[in-house]
Amino acid sequence: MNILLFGIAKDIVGESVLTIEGELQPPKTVGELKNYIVQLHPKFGELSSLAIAVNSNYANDSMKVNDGDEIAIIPPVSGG
Amino acid sequence: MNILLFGIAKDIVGESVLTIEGELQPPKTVGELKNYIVQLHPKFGELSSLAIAVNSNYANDSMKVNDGDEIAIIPPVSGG
Amino acid sequence: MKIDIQIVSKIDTTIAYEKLSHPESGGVCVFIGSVRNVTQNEKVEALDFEAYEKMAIKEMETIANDALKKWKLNKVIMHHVVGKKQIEDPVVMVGASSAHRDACFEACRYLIDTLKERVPIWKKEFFENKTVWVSSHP
Amino acid sequence: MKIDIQIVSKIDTTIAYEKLSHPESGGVCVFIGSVRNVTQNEKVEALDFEAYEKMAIKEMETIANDALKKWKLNKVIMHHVVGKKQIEDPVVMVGASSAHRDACFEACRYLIDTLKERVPIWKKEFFENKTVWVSSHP
Repeated sequence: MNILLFGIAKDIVGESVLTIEGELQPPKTVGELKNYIVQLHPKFGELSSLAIAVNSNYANDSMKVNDGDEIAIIPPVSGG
Repeated sequence: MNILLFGIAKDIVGESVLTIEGELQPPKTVGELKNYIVQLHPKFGELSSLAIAVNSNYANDSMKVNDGDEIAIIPPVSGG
Repeated sequence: MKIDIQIVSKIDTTIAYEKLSHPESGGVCVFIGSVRNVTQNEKVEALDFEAYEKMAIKEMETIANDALKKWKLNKVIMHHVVGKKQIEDPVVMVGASSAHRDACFEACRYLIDTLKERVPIWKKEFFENKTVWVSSHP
Repeated sequence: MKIDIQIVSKIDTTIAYEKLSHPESGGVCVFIGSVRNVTQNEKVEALDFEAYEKMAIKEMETIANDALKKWKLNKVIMHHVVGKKQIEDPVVMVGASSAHRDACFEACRYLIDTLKERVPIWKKEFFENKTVWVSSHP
């Protein structure tokens, strides 16, 4: 599972893509994915907000994530 | 005394300047001038509003008008 | 100059940002009024604008200065046309720039609303079979 | 097309009226956001914008379509930059046109407010001795 990273998320991870592989229990929902990410990189827990996009739509925590989905971490937006 | 005319005021009078001369009692205030104008051209009484500018400022009815003043009839404005 | 006031025969909408941009401004709001093809269900063919220019400039200066007192603005523009205008032609352009967007939005709305109330400019509508001085009669 | 959405490396403010003008519109309202030289009393040297472009376009389309449902609009534009921008550079341009001015003012304000809330674009501020991703931390 590849996760696209933008803005401060890219700085926190140090890459522009975060790859999750070989896990015994890979995250199956957006909520599980958020927990996984915060455990891996605690600095995500310090952000004002943390959203996940699935197939370029904002996704709520109960949404399932599948291998073929385009997944992205959306740190607090600041356009305009 | 010459009075500048704009918009519908010009159409009502049929000129772009209204000249008042040779009156026994020429209007001495803006209020008197308005009465004079409406008596001369009753169509001014049918407008939504009738304002007078003295030296290119809106003038209230009690303001004196003098011979050297630049006086204009301001029918309802509709810019923009 | 903080304030740019003009009566023109043709409005140049392309210069709005250049006129309003400022190093201390994070926001610019511009309103452009234009000739639309219908009014109160009647087809409009053109508009003709006449101004008492000296007084119109003075009134616009008063409005712009009042806006500078009401809001923290870095730049204000008010441009109005005179002459005959066709459908889609711009006829008025007002705008303001400020550090934050609340001020420029509110000021821009104030500029156009107050211009329409006070500035001695008159608009004649051309319909197929008649012409009308707008707002003249109740 | 009623809606014009773009992510660009440079915003062309001169085309706003051309994009928004419409024969049934009497009013056009445009908001342009720009780089200002100070934020929270610190001198800003530049901004750098990054976008999740595919999703940003989709979100802007949703916002523009919501505006079309809320108000009677003839045209809507939403342009946003990516890349490094200097003081006074425009970074976002949104606008709407409508028969009467209430609708275009309200819609324009909605477009920029909602863009700032939802559209996945991130702004890094360059100060003399540090860089900051805006709004990241409480």
